[in-house]
Amino acid sequence: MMNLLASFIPAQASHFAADIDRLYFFLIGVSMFFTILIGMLVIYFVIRFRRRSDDERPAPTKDIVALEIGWTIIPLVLVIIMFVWGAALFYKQWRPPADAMEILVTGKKWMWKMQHPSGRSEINDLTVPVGRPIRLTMTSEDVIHSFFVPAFRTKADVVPGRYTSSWFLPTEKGSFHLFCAEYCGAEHSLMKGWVHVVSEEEYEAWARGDDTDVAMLTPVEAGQRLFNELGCVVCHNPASGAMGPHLAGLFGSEVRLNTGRSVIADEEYIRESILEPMAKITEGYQPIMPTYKGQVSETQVMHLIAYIRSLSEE
Amino acid sequence: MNDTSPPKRTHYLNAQHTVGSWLFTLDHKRIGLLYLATILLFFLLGGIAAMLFRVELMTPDPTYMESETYNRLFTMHGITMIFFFLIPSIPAVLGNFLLPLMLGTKDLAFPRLNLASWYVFTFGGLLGLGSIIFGGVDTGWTFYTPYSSTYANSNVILAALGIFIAGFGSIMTGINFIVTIHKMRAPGLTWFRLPLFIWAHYATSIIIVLGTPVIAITILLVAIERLFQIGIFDPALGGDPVLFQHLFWFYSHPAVYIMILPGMGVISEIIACFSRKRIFGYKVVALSSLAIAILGFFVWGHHMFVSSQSMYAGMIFSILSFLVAIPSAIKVFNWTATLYGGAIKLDTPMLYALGFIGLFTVGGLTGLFLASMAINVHVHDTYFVVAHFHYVMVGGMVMAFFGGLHFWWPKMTGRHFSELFGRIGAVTIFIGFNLTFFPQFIVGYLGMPRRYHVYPEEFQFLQVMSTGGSAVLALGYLVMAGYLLHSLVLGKKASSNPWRAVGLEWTTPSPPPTENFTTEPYVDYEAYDYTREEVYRDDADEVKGA
Amino acid sequence: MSSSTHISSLKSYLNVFWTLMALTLLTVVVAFFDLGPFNIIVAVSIASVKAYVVILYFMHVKYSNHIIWLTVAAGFIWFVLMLGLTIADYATREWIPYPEAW
Amino acid sequence: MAADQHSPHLAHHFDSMEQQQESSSLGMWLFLAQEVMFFGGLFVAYAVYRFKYPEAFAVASSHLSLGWGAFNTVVLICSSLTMALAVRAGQLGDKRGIIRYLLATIFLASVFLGVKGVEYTEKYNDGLMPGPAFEYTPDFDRYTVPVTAETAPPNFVGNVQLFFSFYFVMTGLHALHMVIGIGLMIWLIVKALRDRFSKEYFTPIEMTGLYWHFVDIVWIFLFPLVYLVWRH
Ligand code: HEA
Ligand code: HEA
Ligand code: HEC
Ligand code: CUA
Ligand SMILES: [Cu+2]
Repeated sequence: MMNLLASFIPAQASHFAADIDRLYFFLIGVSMFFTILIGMLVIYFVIRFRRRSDDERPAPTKDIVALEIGWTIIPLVLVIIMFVWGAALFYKQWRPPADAMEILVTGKKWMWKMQHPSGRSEINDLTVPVGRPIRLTMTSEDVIHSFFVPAFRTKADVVPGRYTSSWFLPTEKGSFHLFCAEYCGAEHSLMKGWVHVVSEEEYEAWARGDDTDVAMLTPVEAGQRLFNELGCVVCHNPASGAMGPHLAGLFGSEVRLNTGRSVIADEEYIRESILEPMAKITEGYQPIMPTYKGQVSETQVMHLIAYIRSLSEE
Repeated sequence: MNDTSPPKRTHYLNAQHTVGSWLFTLDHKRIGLLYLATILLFFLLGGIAAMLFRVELMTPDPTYMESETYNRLFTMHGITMIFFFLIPSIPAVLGNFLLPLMLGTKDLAFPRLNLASWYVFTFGGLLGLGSIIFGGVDTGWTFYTPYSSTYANSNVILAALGIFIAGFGSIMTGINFIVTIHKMRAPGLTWFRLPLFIWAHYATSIIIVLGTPVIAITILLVAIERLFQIGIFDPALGGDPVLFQHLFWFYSHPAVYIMILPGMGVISEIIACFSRKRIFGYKVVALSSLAIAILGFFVWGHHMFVSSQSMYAGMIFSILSFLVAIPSAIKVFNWTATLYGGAIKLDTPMLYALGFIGLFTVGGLTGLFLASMAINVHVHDTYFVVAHFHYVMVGGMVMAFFGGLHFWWPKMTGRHFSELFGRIGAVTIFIGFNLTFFPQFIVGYLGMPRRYHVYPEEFQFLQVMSTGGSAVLALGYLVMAGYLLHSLVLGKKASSNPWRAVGLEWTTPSPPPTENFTTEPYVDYEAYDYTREEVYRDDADEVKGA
Repeated sequence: MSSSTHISSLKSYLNVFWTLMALTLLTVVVAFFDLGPFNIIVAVSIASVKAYVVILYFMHVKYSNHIIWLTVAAGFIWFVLMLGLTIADYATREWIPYPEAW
Repeated sequence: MAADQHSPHLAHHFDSMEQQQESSSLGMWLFLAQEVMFFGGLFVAYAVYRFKYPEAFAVASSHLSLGWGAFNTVVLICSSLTMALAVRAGQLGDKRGIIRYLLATIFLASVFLGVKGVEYTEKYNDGLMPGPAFEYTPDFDRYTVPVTAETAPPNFVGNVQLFFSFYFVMTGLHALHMVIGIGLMIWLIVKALRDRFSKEYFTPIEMTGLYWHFVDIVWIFLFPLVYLVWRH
């Protein structure tokens, strides 16, 4: 039974998931009742009162006031139950407990950036400890996005120019989908990631940065990893709609800018492209690349350059 | 009227033949047909776009189109289907054709305004079309700022102007309808003798007149903001993008009732005719249309529960949304009760009407899920919403539109379509429709967001099912297009009252003469009075004459 | 009675005109006094009175049938409701404050 | 009624002149209700921003010329009067009166538009045209509004620009309506010159009158809302 059900609802991984599903099933119950009732009545009447001769004249309709009142009151009572139940749950979802851990979230086309209290940040992944209330404080750098985790039954729009928030208490360990639910442009459907719910200890270790095996990676490997984590791959990707230029073969080549000038793509140029992308715009592309200034350390920039360079060596 | 007039009777279709006689006609019936041709074109375009992206959605990864193409397709689908097909569908085609006939008058109050409305609408439509031809629009039909006002890299201004202009076409129609209903009813035709179709159009027109100007100004603001690069919703200046949503939905929620009330009117006519009974609780059904029109204005915030709107405002909008469901519920129950004790015949229009009842019930009830705030948080902007609105719009209004088109087809064209193919088409559409959109409820609750070109693999099964269903659905429409076109040339000639229906429009020959009635109509009976003998009069001879 | 059958006297038009002028003067004068939040309320109230006078006399609604009254009323009531419900959002947003800036 | 039936102005689908006149009048009022909502959308947006940024809106408003605003209000009320008199002349079947009063109304309307032109140019020269060319340096010492460099909200200049966006869009749309009104009046004058109107038939004048008074009403609200924010 549970298995069958699981193919109709997403995992219940937050403390209000089950509450919301309960309301959902109540509504399904009411809906099924009315749909089946009406469907059955229609079918029954159609058969029972089918026209037997072309000339048949049925008795005229008699209005029955009691019936009218009945089927006004019953739905009215039902919808009031639905409203109160739904609004009460919503109220709960709206107000984070005071001790919730705050994570800052920034949305931009087309990636999510999370900043943890420990200072560690992530792109398109959100690592949280199980059993601790988490409050997200969110804003957007460009258009409206929406932070949606189906397994938690939470969603909140992320609006430029203001802060919005959302909270949840994860109850299950595992990795769950994170989607952008508000249409935000070309790669809206790639603006997604994962929420990793881990144990308290794992989280603490992670937040301190213990798990970073970056030290053991070569600069190219570290760069490649960053390239994925920072979301560069979303735009600089030969497969997708390619919002940005494909970077293989870039290093050392001559790049034509939209000003008509050309530059040689050396380390300095690539560094500038990452930190000040608006300074030089490649011909044929829109100036949409976000700046990574302040998000990447100098070491990380070096790793990225090493990786981009390696793309031209193969 | 049983006269054996000369073989060629003059009626509104053959009164004049030149192209000019169509393009400059002031005859509401011809204008209705002009609208019909225009909106079917848009339906076809919107449908083709849907089929294209449905095929793309069979695989989780991009297959044969880029994300930008995908986005342009669903935007085009939404804009054409809503603004250029569904909103004008029943009012501008059937409403235009039938309102004066049902009211027993020669024309709408302002025939010139009526013709102008078609030109304005068509011009708006052409601008919309132009925006698609010159590269498309990629904002979604909702035009949310600041994406549409600053970021989108597509023909937003052109599309916005198209909608702006088409909106005025719809306002003109609305004004015309209200005035006609108030001032031009035949003698004896009191308010509570009016067909429910008229009541529904009256309510719809109120929404059109008071709501449409707000979308006009809103969409104009977006166009101005883009064109002159001035800030209106721009967060960089402290502008509030959510304010756009308030203004947009202030129209666009009531607009969904523009998209269902006329359909409800049609259903009332069909059910009464094919069960030969007056609609159960006639007055309640009539007044519930007004209740929907008025209450429907004040629930728009239910599209914005997670938009960062204040929670208290959200609660007001939520409770009002639930309340507006009650009059709809009443209508459904009344239709069902009408069937009781009737003499029911399952002709094609009746199949559509019964399909409407079932599908609208499912669509409307899932609207309650959405109005319930806590559930809305989870399903907002997922395929659950997509399924909901296709159930009410396609399962509801499109079914009603085609039901009505079939019902009045003999009146409009003077020809019968093939009943057999009619039934085959109706059943195919019903099955295809459910196959397409039911899986979307499930995939939506599972968490698949809408407007997604690329999606996780676990949703593929349901998406493939949906695409399969849409093929069946398209086939159904194709069958319909086939036999309807066929009937225009080879269909059996229709008498003035082929379905044995009550209503002034059935007392005049099919197709009606240009001036609608040969004798001034006078009404001394209640609506849907199926006890009247005249209704059952055999008018077969008349056909031979026609 | 149809509105076009009523012909107002010249004098009544002039009366309306001077009323409007006086009210215009009043709005300007009042604007120079600090009434706190009442400034806007007073300004809009005076404007409403002016609009009301124009509608009743210049536009002959005083002599029109109830359906015209209803249309005019609907226009304004709908506007007020649109304004009211929208402002209801903005006015109550801070009741449960969103988190302060970072 | 019998006489009506033969009136050359009675369209074929109406039964009587009275029915026709009432229909036009109801149609026009519905159109005006539509206009209320059209401008209503703008007013709501304006109200929301004014509610959010009272200081910036007050400061921005103080850059408008109260003198011109009040002058134009007077001009427009005068034009409403002449318009009402034109309709009255129509009711009396006084052809010369119709033409004279319509010309007066057109004249007043042109004065109004001329003044608006002057105001727009001034704002343009002061760099107050919203958009990329917008240039504004707040001078907190000179404001009568309780706002200082310290208490000013973070995006003060942006908010000021918002006000001007609304100022131009609202008054611009209003001016557009006036231009349309002038066009209608010219058309009426031509018709009057051709003796198309009579005591029995003057509906177009009456309808244009309604339209014109509506335009006046919009300004009656615009004036305090944009010119009189915080004058003390
Ligand atoms: C024809 C169009 C139409 C109609 C009639 C409706 C009808 C309703 N809609 Fe729907 N809706 C849309 C078209 C329509 N909708 C569209 C296009 C969108 C999405 C827009 C977008 O984002 O792109 C949308 C989105 C939408 C949302 C926002 C979802 C989201 O984005 O988060 C909500 C939320 O409340 C909602 C609610 C309702 C409700 C409560 C009704 C009610 O009026 C339904 C009433 C009917 C019934 C209830 C059924 C009959 C009753 C019975 C059989 C008896 C039993 C009844 C009871 C127990 C009460 N709709
Ligand atoms: C009236 C409204 C309407 C109608 C009729 C339809 C019809 C259909 N819709 Fe549409 N849909 C919308 C309104 C409508 N839709 C809206 C508003 C959106 C939201 C857009 C947005 O997000 O911005 C949407 C979004 C939408 C999506 C979600 C896209 C996404 O979020 O990524 C999907 C996905 O399956 C879909 C599918 C379909 C399908 C398969 C049909 C099928 O029913 C279509 C079948 C029709 C045909 C195939 C045409 C066949 C015609 C003929 C064969 C000829 C007939 C001609 C004559 C008689 C002359 N629609
Ligand atoms: C939102 C999409 C986007 C993201 C994310 C993005 N870029 Fe870019 N990038 C672009 C676009 C578009 C251009 C071309 C326009 C320009 O020069 O700014 C570009 C240009 C570049 C260039 C110059 C390439 C050339 O051909 O001149 C480099 C190097 C680069 N990006 C590296 C990166 C790195 C490293 C990251 C991640 C840390 C990244 N980009 C993230 C969109 C993006
Ligand atoms: Cu971000 Cu969609
Ligand atoms: Cu809605």
